[in-house]
Amino acid sequence: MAEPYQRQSALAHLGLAARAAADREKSDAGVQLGERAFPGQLNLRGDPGNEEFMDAASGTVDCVLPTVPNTSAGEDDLEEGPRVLWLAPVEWLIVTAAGAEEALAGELVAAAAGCGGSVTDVSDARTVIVLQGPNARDVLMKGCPLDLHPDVFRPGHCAQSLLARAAVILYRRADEADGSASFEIHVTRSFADYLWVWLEDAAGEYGVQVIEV
Amino acid sequence: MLLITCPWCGPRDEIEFSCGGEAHITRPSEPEALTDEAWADYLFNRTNPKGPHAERWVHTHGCRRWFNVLRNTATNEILAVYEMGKPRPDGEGS
Amino acid sequence: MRPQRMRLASGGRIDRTRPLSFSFDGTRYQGFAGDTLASALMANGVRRVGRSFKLHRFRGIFSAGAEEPNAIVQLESGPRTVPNLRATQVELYDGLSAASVNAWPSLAVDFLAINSLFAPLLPAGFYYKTFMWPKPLWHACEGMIRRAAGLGRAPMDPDPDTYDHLHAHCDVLVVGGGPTGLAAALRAGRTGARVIIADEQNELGGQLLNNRQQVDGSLGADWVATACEEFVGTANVRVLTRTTAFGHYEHNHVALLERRTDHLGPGVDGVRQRLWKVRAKQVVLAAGAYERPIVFRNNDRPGVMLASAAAAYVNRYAVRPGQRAVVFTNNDSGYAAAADLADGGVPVAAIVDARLEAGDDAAALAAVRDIEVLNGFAVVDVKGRRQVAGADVSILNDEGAATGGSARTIGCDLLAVSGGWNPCVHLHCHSGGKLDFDSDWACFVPGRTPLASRAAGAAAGVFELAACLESGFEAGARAARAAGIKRRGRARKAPAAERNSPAPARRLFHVPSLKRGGEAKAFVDLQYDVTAADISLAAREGYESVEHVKRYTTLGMATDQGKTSNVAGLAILSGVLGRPIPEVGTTTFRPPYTAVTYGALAGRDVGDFADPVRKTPMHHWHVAAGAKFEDVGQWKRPWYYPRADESMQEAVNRECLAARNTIGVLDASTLGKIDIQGRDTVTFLNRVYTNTWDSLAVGRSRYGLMCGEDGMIFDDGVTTRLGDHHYLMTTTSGGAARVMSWLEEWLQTEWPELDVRLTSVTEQWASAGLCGPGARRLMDDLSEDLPLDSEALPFMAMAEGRVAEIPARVFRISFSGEVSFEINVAARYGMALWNALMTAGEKYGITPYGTEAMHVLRAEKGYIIAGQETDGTVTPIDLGLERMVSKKKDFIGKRSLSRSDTAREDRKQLVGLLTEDESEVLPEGAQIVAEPRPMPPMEMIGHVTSSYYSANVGRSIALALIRSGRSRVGEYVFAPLPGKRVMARVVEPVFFDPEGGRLHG
Amino acid sequence: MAARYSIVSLVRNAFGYHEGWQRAWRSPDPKERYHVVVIGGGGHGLATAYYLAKEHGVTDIAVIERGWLGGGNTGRNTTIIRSNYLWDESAGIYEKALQLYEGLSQDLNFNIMLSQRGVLNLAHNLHDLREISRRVNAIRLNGIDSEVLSAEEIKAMVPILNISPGARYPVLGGSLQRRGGVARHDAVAWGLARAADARGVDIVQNCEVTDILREGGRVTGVETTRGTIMADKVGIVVAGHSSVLAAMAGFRMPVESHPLQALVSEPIKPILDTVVMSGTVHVYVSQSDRGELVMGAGIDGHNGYTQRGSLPVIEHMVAAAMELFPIFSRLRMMRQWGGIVDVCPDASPIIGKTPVENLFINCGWGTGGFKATPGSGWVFAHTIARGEPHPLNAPFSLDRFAAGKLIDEHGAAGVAH
Ligand SMILES: Cc1cc2nc3c(=O)[nH]c(=O)nc-3n(C[C@H](O)[C@H](O)[C@H](O)COP(=O)(O)OP(=O)(O)OC[C@H]3O[C@@H](n4cnc5c(N)ncnc54)[C@H](O)[C@@H]3O)c2cc1C
Ligand SMILES: NC(=O)c1ccc[n+]([C@@H]2O[C@H](COP(=O)([O-])OP(=O)(O)OC[C@H]3O[C@@H](n4cnc5c(N)ncnc54)[C@H](O)[C@@H]3O)[C@@H](O)[C@H]2O)c1
Ligand SMILES: Cc1cc2nc3c(=O)[nH]c(=O)nc-3n(C[C@H](O)[C@H](O)[C@H](O)COP(=O)(O)O)c2cc1C
Ligand SMILES: [Zn+2]
Repeated sequence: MAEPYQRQSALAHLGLAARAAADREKSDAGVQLGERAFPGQLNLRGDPGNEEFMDAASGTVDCVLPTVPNTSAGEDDLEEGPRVLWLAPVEWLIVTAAGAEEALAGELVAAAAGCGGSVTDVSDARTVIVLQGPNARDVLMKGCPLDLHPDVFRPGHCAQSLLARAAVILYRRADEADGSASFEIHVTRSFADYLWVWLEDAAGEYGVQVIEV
Repeated sequence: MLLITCPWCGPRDEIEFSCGGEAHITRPSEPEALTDEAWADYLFNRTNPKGPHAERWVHTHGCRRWFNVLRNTATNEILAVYEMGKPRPDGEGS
Repeated sequence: MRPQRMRLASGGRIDRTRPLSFSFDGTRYQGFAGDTLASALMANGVRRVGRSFKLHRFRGIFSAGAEEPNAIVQLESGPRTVPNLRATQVELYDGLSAASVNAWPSLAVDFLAINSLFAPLLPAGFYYKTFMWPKPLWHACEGMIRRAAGLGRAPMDPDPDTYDHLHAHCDVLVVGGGPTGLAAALRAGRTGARVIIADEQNELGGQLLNNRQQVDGSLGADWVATACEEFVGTANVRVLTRTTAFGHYEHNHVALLERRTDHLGPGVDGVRQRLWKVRAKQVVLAAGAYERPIVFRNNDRPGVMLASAAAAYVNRYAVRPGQRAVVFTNNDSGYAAAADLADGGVPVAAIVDARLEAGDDAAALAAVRDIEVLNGFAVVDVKGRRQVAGADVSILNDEGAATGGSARTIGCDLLAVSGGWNPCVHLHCHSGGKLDFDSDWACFVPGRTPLASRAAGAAAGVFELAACLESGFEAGARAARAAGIKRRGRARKAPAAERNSPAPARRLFHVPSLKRGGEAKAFVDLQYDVTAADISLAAREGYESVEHVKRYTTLGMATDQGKTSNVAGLAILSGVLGRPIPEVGTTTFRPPYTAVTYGALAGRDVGDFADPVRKTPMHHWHVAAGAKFEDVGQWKRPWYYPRADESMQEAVNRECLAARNTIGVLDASTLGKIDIQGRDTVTFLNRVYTNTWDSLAVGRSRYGLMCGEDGMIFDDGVTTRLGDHHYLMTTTSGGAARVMSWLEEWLQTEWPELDVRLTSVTEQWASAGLCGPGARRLMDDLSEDLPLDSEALPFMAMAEGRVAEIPARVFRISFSGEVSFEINVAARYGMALWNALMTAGEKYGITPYGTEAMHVLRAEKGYIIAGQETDGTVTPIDLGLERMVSKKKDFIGKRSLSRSDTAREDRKQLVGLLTEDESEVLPEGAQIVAEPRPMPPMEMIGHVTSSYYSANVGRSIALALIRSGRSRVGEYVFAPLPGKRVMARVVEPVFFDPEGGRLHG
Repeated sequence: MAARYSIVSLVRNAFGYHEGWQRAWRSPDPKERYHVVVIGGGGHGLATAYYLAKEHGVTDIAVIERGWLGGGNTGRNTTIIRSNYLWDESAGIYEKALQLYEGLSQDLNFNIMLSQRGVLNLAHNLHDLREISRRVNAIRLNGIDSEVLSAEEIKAMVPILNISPGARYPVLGGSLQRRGGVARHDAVAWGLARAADARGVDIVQNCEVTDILREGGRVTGVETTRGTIMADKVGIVVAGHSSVLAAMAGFRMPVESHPLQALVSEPIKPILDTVVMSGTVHVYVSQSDRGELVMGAGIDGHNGYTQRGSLPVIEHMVAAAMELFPIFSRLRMMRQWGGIVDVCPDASPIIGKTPVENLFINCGWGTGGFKATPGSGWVFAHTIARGEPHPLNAPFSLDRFAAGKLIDEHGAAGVAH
């Protein structure tokens, strides 16, 4: 088996763990940034009009596949179970805790392949940047054309759009304890470095704390 | 910048989309049976009207779905958004 | 420091406790916080602030805002200098340093003031009529014209400041924070709508800051403060000051420029300017109106000023704009200005009113102050060269021409002019809004608009304060409702102001000079020196369209974009042509409303952010290894890996030799990869590739060519069958995104019935390509479960297993003609794989090679690169790849191949070239001729697409596209190059191992 | 015959307070019939009329313009002139145009302010370098001036250019056509109009063609907002509106109309003495004689007749310009605008016959036809007068699309210019 220590996340070269340790006491930062490395990500295709498929897939991922655009289903906390993001009328992104994707992919294929579903493991194709804090939304507004007003883009909502010059999938998690918003940004691996540096730059005026996710 | 309503994702900025040109041009089923002129007509000729224009757009940085838009090229007013394969809502053209 | 001799002892919105020092043209002065550079200069008695563009006449401060044509300055010096700012908009800060522009060596002594003497030779468009003979003369003159033109100077160093962008969304965007905008924002805000109110000035209030009008029983400015307090308590209203709405684009996309630090002086931390891109459901345009001047002879002298501006200097900045004023007006607002001046300590010698009668309220303002009113008079000329010394007045006749009757000169140093008001219709017009003509006020007002936008208050031609407030209030309510807000909110009554009874204005834009030729000194466009005479000249010469007049005379083309001149200009034109003003029409209003910093337009997208740089999972290894990189699309790819003092050629030679003699390894992660699943995949592949796919077995790969529907090669790559209905397609690195969207387009728009699903997995996989005689041995060392011999894993086959313990897909595909293994692992293991290969391969002499060696190796084999051998005009047949073009099935582009020209025999075809001199490497892009001639022109028959020195072949090699190339094999052709001519023999395009034995080995 | 322009006439008129100048062109009402009607009073239409009169002795001509002369793309382009095209066919026609330009001020007796200050095309990657080498070699062998420059040589010509190797788009080299440059776009239209008028051509403004009259497959005249005008021959030269006119005549074309945007900065003292273009970063810049930096980019992606475009295109254009010229950052955009460009699939024009007899068309110049203005008029005049194309424009026929004989200048027109 390949040893986990051999893995490198998209942002491994930035030494974020060390930075997070150094930033631990930084409490006045308006923005917190971290990398959620190695998220499980499965691209699921199927016809939402096909009940057999919907039943099979929903049963496997433990929630009803969302069919309302820009919404998600499943768990906000991935340790509790997978989260399913609507990507398109025939496409979902299943996000799992790191390592959980392989088994789930197997189950999904078994359940859904017979009824027109297909699954592709894209866990390495994107990494996830977590952006939270009182000014998280301000930072996003600098590069994203979506309306991110808290009443419009609510917890559990997701959307694909552009952030600066990178294509992203944006997911809004449950608010932080202090009421501030928290976002997960799925970004293509080769754009991750660009986007991270961009985010740090854009967030500079609010103060940035690097966090461990 | 245009505001285009993706039939699935809702209203989004033009920068998320790409325009694929005139809609309702069907690929000939038997290209080999066509004259060079008829083939060129399919390949190159476009209506390019000043006024309502049925065109295809794709939500490149969103759901990646293609759909049709009826847009007035003289004013940029968007008259309709409709799915691929559906006829032009204003009954014009083919 | 000198005293501020024109400063009033009290009043104004300046902070006398915060004196600020500044300099202008090297002289130091003092002003106060709250001043603009213009008001501070005026407080110090500085009247001449610039020179005009063409004639270099002295110019003084003309307005108090965005419309300023004259007071153009260069702010600061060094990397933070900014040219062409309007002093009326520059907020004073401590240490500010500014200079006049367009005067050399100094404002007082300006060499080009000599142009004034030649003015008779320099009418509009003079340059079109001369400098044609002798021919070279123009070149010299152009240089002179260029040096004389331009206003300020560009900084010569990169900008130290930062800029950014912000996307915002709201229900109601209110442009302008005067009484109208405030009323609109208050009303809309109370419904709970998301409101943004933006004003270009440092505080909200608009005209209420400049005059002494009352709202709801208190002084306007105090009412403004109360209104602002309401906003502070409302989360849904966002106030943006120092923020100009500069463009109203399609579908209510409004661009705002927020100036965040400019008022604090240079070098302040933080984003200097921010571009807001607001998508508003509804827009309320409450941008106010400009007062307009009246054109008469010598109306450009320092001391001629808009009447409302003169009042603003008194009321807002506590400055006396002159010692003794004459007010020239055609409407009642001039009286209010006269009253403000008089009360502020500037004696008003006379009000020259073009009308026979003023409104009662207005007349009373003059009467109480004992100001002489000359009804039915006009100013016809100005006394004084360096500044205003007096105004010549005379009686006007019914046609609006001065008669010369009762002529007299009234001594004054301030001539305050009010020619009526022009609603600020700019934003309304940016995206197709039409204008109506209000003949009572002789001004254009907003008409129909295709956008969800409405004008209110002065911007809509409503000039009375009480009506402005109502109009804004109403617009705010309507906008919120139209934006879908159901709540009515606390409606209350509109803020109220006193109503008065104005008399109509008299239509008067221009007082023709009594002197012959005097019109040549009657300035319409103050910045570009466009005179009434120029406009008549243009019309006389047939440049009758208002657009021609603009372009012929440059009317309205200066940095102020004609804010104070356009309407006067077209009124004069209307007079010359004898056509009514609305028929003459306006020129087109274009964004930006006022100039926008390029830095702000670019925002953060500069330097490293100009375009994302894409890096592979192994990138940092390459960097550490000292690789030179090549840009391929957004990717950085290792180009070659020079050792200590190797030249590029030496490094490439070494890499190429290693790849054929030991082991080479290439980072191939950038290749596009598409996961394809679905029952109809074979059908789909058959349609998009030129060759057939029916017989491909699971675990096998095939090379494919894609054409556009025009039959021209579009991309190529290898596709592997992973399972019954599961394939993996690879594309070129640069073409990955293009191919993906192209395939998706066909699927969704043309063949929705096909069961095929595409997922881009380019980034899922890191990929290392091993090649060379030692490759299999190394694979053997690193893998236990993979079949590696040629039987089990032959050329063009794929197996899954572990390499260095990492789960991998291994493909026997080759772009080098050697035995190769392309190892794909999940991207997270890319670096681990690479390290393992390098460590285990060391004993075999593993050598990483870059794109240059890759190009050489494939060229040795005659393999093409899409985008290098092809350029959108090349078919598979041109490349000698007929065997890849199926006769049996249809595919995209097939029909185009049989078009008469595309099927021609003598098309350009791919061949090899060997130079006579083996060490001579033809430049890529060299053109080929069959028959060289001593001099061009020569008939070209093709060009070199690829050309290298090949260490493996031991000589230079080249690929070329040459007309009827295949039938020329064996012939000699020539490449005429600057200074020499290279002879080469046409050969088959394979230079190494033509039998291909090594590939299968 | 209008009085000649010269320094002498300028001085003489100065004494008369410039009251004595004659009209540059008459403003006639359209006659009921002409031998030739040219639809479109842009540079190309006016040049067509001028050369019909000058070279072919045809003077019974009306140029019908729906708005004001030069108000189409002629009046809104970034004025770049060059003839450094890849294919022989293009080189032929653009070089003819450049040569005509070189004598145009004198020929027209109207200073069009031709400024042959050189046009630089930058290369930012190896692919660009290869393309530039190919192009320069081809251009030279066609007998046209062109040379490859190193980054340092470019820096010497354009000191404000950022050639730092660390730039996101480093400048690796480039090509230069010294005879390229700019000209005053309005003056080209006006000079041609004045000269055509002097030879008897009727220039009719504010007159829109609303239909093309035909009888038995043959054109007989045009319907206009100022009445019917009969004609033996009709030439359509309406750039962005070509498809609209073709539809009136009952045929379709391989042309699409797109917004193309440009912008100018406030005027500043000279800092840029050449024209700088970059296909890879998508921008081209020059400084006008008045001092504005004139900048343009690529087309907006969708069809459009609005003469406006989207802000993101401007943002990209400016960001690209700043990549090349970091010192532009504090300068300011004074005005932006758009034109309607008619783009062919191969980025080359169509000049020749139509399916309707005696109806000719000249269009598809897309983003780059200002440089062609006199050459285009010259060959089109020949085509109309003789009923057959000149060898220079024969390859640019409408039927090349059926045959597949495209003249693909996308490389050259990858960005607009
Ligand atoms: C922003 C921009 C930048 C450009 N930059 C360059 C450059 O740097 N270099 C370069 O070489 N080229 C450039 N071009 C392209 C160039 O401007 C055009 O190719 C060229 O000017 C076309 O000239 P024309 O006479 O054919 O068309 P136009 O000048 O557009 O003239 C066509 C005329 O036809 C009239 N018309 C339309 N319909 C009718 C009708 N029904 N009846 C009567 N009249 C009608 C129109 O009103 C118009 O005046 C640029 C274009 C744009 C928009
Ligand atoms: N007596 C008269 O004849 C007369 C004529 C005109 C105006 N007025 C007075 O002027 C006032 C008009 O009120 P109003 O609120 O309509 O106009 P206003 O001039 O008071 O306010 C307009 C505001 O909009 C701002 N603005 C303009 N363009 C902008 C842009 N693009 N972006 C951001 N801000 C911009 C201006 O800086 C100003 O603060 C009233 O007090 C009225 O009585 C009187
Ligand atoms: C080469 C060139 C230079 C220009 N310079 C100026 C200028 O100095 N000032 C200005 O206001 N506009 C300038 N413009 C823009 C024109 O005012 C105008 O916007 C353009 O011709 C398009 O016309 P329209 O805006 O009337 O539609 C320039 C245009 C071109 C093509
Ligand atoms: Zn969508």
